[in-house]
Amino acid sequence: MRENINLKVNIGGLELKNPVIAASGCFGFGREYSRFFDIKRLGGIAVRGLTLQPQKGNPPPRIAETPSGILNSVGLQNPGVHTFIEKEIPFLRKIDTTIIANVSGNTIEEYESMAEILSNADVDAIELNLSCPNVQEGCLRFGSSAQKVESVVSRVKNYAKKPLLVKLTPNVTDITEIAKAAEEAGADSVSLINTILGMAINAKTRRPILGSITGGLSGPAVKPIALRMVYEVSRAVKIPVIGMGGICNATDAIEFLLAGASAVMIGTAGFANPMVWVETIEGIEDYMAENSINSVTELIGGLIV
Amino acid sequence: MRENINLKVNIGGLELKNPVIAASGCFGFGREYSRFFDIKRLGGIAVRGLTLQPQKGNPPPRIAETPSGILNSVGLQNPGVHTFIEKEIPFLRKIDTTIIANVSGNTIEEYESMAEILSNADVDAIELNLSCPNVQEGCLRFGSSAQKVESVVSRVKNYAKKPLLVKLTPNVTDITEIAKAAEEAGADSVSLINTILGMAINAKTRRPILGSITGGLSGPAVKPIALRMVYEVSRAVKIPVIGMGGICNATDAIEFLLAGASAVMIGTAGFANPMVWVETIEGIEDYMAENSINSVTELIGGLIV
Amino acid sequence: MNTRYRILKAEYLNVDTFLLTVQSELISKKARPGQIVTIKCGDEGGVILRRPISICSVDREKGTFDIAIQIRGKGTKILSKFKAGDMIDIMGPLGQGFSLYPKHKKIIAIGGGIGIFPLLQLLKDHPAENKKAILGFRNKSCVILEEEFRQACNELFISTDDGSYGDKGFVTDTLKKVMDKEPADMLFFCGPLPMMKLGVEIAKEYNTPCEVSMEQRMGCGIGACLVCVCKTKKEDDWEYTQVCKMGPVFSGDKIIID
Amino acid sequence: MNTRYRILKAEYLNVDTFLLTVQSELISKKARPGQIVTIKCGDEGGVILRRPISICSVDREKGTFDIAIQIRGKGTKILSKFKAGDMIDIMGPLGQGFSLYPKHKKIIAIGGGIGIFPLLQLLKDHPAENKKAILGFRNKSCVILEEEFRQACNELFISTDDGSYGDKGFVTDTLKKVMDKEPADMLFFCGPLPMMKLGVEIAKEYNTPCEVSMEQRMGCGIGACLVCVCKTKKEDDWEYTQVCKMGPVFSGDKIIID
Ligand SMILES: Cc1cc2nc3c(=O)[nH]c(=O)nc-3n(C[C@H](O)[C@H](O)[C@H](O)COP(=O)(O)OP(=O)(O)OC[C@H]3O[C@@H](n4cnc5c(N)ncnc54)[C@H](O)[C@@H]3O)c2cc1C
Ligand SMILES: Cc1cc2nc3c(=O)[nH]c(=O)nc-3n(C[C@H](O)[C@H](O)[C@H](O)COP(=O)(O)OP(=O)(O)OC[C@H]3O[C@@H](n4cnc5c(N)ncnc54)[C@H](O)[C@@H]3O)c2cc1C
Ligand SMILES: Cc1cc2nc3c(=O)[nH]c(=O)nc-3n(C[C@H](O)[C@H](O)[C@H](O)COP(=O)(O)O)c2cc1C
Ligand SMILES: Cc1cc2nc3c(=O)[nH]c(=O)nc-3n(C[C@H](O)[C@H](O)[C@H](O)COP(=O)(O)O)c2cc1C
Ligand code: FES
Ligand code: FES
Repeated sequence: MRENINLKVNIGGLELKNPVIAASGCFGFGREYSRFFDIKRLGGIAVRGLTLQPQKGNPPPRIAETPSGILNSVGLQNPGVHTFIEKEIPFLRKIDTTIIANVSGNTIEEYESMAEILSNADVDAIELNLSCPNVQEGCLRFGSSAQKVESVVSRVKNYAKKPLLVKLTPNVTDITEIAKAAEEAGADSVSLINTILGMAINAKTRRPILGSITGGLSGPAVKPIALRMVYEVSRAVKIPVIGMGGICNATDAIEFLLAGASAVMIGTAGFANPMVWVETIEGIEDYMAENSINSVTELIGGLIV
Repeated sequence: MRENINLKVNIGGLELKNPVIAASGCFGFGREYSRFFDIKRLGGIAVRGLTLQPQKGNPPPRIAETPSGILNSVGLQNPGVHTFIEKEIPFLRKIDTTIIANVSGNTIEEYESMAEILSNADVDAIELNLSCPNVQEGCLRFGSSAQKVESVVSRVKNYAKKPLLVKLTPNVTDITEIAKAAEEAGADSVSLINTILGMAINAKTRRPILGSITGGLSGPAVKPIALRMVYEVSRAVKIPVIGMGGICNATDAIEFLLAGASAVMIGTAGFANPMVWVETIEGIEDYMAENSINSVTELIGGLIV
Repeated sequence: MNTRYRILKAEYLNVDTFLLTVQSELISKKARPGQIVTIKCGDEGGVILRRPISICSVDREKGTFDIAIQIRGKGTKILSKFKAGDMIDIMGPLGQGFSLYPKHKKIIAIGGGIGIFPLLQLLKDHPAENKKAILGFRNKSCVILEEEFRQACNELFISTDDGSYGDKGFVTDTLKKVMDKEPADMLFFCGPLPMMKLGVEIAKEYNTPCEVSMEQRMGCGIGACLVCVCKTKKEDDWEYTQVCKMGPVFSGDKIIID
Repeated sequence: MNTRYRILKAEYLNVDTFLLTVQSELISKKARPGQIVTIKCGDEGGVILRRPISICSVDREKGTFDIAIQIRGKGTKILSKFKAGDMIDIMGPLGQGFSLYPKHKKIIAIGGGIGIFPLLQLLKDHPAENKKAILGFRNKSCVILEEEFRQACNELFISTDDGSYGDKGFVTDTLKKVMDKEPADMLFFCGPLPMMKLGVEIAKEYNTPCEVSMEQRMGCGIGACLVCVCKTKKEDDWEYTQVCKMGPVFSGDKIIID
């Protein structure tokens, strides 16, 4: 880390040593990538999406490649929040970085329970996934109306004793309404975007490529959409915004910061380049040095329009 | 054209000699591309978006390249419907293909007027653009609620004496609702998707790349989203669906047909390859020959799920 | 972490399959038969996922390894343009390879199509006394690496779907005949899913342990994203397990192919 | 319609600018100075738009033409990897070039940076008796094609921003000095927007007609999509006009640079 360069950001009460976070679902519980780089370099880790009970997930194939993007349909395969606490937190806590527990529920009660359970566990923040498109019931439905978001978030807020991030779905007519609902209900920050519902077909076999027919689009293809939504949302709410969607390098990350994000998450790009998180942190430092910027917070919302 | 291969499709009363149409806004009024290939090969031409009065359009830059896609913000620059009729129809009518007039209005009355004017002009069909994201007022707002779509379409229907296509915006929570509203209001078919609202930033200058800050995303990047929407809509309505979004070749086009489209439109891909429309038609023929398919209608909705 | 290595040789094995010899001390030393690497296809951005490819053979002394790749779609097409001298971005070795137990004295490796590749180093490294290989190809022009396999085992059987070379028919038919004549004590399968499904059943019939190498579309390639799963047994239930990390090689007892 | 042509020569002019000589009877015969071509960057799909590039010079006898390209971003980076012998996908010639009127006896072509390229063939083809060129570069290491320009005109002035080669300062400063000494009857500008804006003003001051070659991001490159517009005068109003089809060269009278 360079001297005189301050990468610290504060996301609604959550202090991060730098604004680069591993996105949920793409980084497991950190174990695998820790073989490739020193994961304490990360500003934070959003762990794989958790549910109250273990989930088997969707039938394979669960991934399809699309132009500059991927579709996934993992369907929240995870060991459940209890096993996470028992088996994964001890490993994660040895690493000096911020741990964000990403949670999905089928009912408001499940969201409440998980918020309570995780508030008593050793994680730094809770990210409510109201937006996963890969499960039939539950979270996509919660995330697509302002009213439902308002009611889930305000009820969860009673149980969450840690900074509460609300992750928004891009599959909506007006994402600023949803973000405002989350803010009013007490969210400490919003993170966006989750994946965009999509589909891939094999013309030869005449079948869908994914086992569950549709899946969620992520990667560079969605970047322009994500950037627009971050720009819109950051102007509509006062709470911090965490931006993501197709970030592959420091330039992309800086674009999100300029558009109004206080931090960024990176997921898909790690599949091609496991060093993407570290390279992005270093690239932001380089950009700041070149442009004589001392604190990364100076970049946030710095777009000249 | 091969013998024994029937490419004809019927789109809600509109007969096309083949299912490949030039998408609105990307093909002008046909003059330019007619220098490159014999445009009577096309199943149809959707002309540049028309308004009642001439429009200057948005300030440049009006295009930004994104991963596997482009953003545009033309903003409906056009000479107005009257000049179109006077200056462009005579040229277009000399070409043996189907002419679809694409129209946008600021008010329902404008849509009504244009439908009336064009019903008395020599075009084959009218495509209502309820979905252009590049103008402040008007069409995006009409296209993003089922109720408004219902009211515009049903009122326009009184004046439209030609097959009426309704073009849908993907910037909505549930596109099937919008499609159903269009169907109920009397649309003869729906075409989708228009562009997805996006944004591009130049990290060096810290400014938006587009003169109007945001623009509409098209090209291969959006294909998985478009394909999913076509799949959903074609199962939700009985009227024919025209699919588009990122089609670059016959394989892509066949995927849309399998997903449920009765015809396809191609826009952005023509920028890289002006022969894309012809190559797509020929590629569909090849696929049909290889798979012993006599009529292209056998492919429509032929996805095996 | 370095993932960029130099290609020493690039040559076609037949019209759509090529072999790359890559220089890497690390991968050649660490790789176990059946393990994979994942390869980046290009930098233009359109094709973003790495392609999983089996390590076909290694030269631990020279510090090189070989991979054989069949052109299927966009990614492998891009890879086919690499030439000797180019740098290529490869992560590996990844996953779990085949089990090389000294207790197995007579083994048979059964492969079909691109499934034959990981079997070559398996045969080279396995300590068994009697090593047989049964390889299946579409037709004569698809037959590749025959000499290399012949040298790596005691007996080689080749069959083609159309009988244009070797026996006509499926490798599983040949397997039964071979087992009837001289039973092996371990079987290794790699190839199309129906072939492996049948293989596991045959192994059961003959009461012989077996391992299969599974294929699945991958994301991260290291176990983090859970997109590459296959079904495996778990007590009296089943679960989805990562092919990239817990496989690609699974015990015939554990895998569920349905 | 064929758009694939063979590259005969590919060489660097300086560290980030390269020149391609392309074989095409059609383009070399039809091209007029100031016209452009659009070039496809690759097939992997990530980079989809063609890049607009000026025709720099043509050899009508050999049926070849030259383009000079500066590496700026993704697309030009991909183009920089093309080698002699490769096929390249080029559409052209497109747009309107410079006006070559015999009535103009003394012309000056003023170019900055990549804006110098279309001026070379202009100087070669223009029928004027007295042809001067004023070229501006960032610094000495950016100076390219000097000899070619010297041969194509009667007098060549070079300036650099930092004075490391030729005069120090802007081409517009040089222009004024040259005009004060010996006025021309036609000026041609191509370069950064501020330079051209100033150029049009200077031309007005000296009551001399001029043409400018505009830059704009393009889609179709042939006039169909209306993304590449600039402002032009229209009676007592203005309108947006396609740079690709009605330009890139516009009369100084017609263009509005704001
Ligand atoms: C464990 C394992 C080992 C393999 N070993 C070899 C080998 O040694 N030699 C060889 O030629 N091939 C091997 N393959 C298959 C190879 O990975 C695919 O042929 C290749 O990924 C196809 O990529 P493409 O770009 O040509 O096809 P595309 O259809 O363009 O690929 C699109 C996407 O689907 C994935 N995909 C397509 N087909 C397959 C497949 N059969 N398996 C997994 N992913 C697929 C691609 O990786 C990519 O993500 C192996 C696959 C696996 C899973
Ligand atoms: C009429 C005209 C003539 C030109 N002649 C030449 C020439 O002879 N030699 C030369 O080196 N360059 C020339 N240029 C500039 C050249 O087109 C750009 O440098 C090039 O498009 C940049 O592409 P990129 O992929 O490197 O940059 P990127 O930034 O990756 O490009 C992204 C997108 O923006 C567009 N873009 C970026 N910069 C420009 C620009 N300055 N003008 C137009 N579009 C741009 C690209 O075409 C692409 O669509 C000309 C431009 C125009 C409009
Ligand atoms: C394989 C995969 C699994 C994901 N799982 C989750 C999840 O469990 N919870 C969640 O909130 N987001 C999940 N996401 C979404 C990402 O966190 C992120 O929002 C999205 O992929 C966009 O960022 P990217 O383009 O950098 O990947 C997943 C994405 C991928 C690709
Ligand atoms: C430059 C440009 C201009 C467009 N103008 C219009 C328009 O005027 N009316 C309209 O309905 N759609 C317009 N569109 C949208 C296209 O018709 C099409 O719906 C969209 O681009 C997706 O298809 P594609 O990916 O094949 O381009 C425009 C698209 C582009 C790229
Ligand atoms: S590919 Fe990510 S877990 Fe296997
Ligand atoms: S680029 Fe399409 S009109 Fe100029």
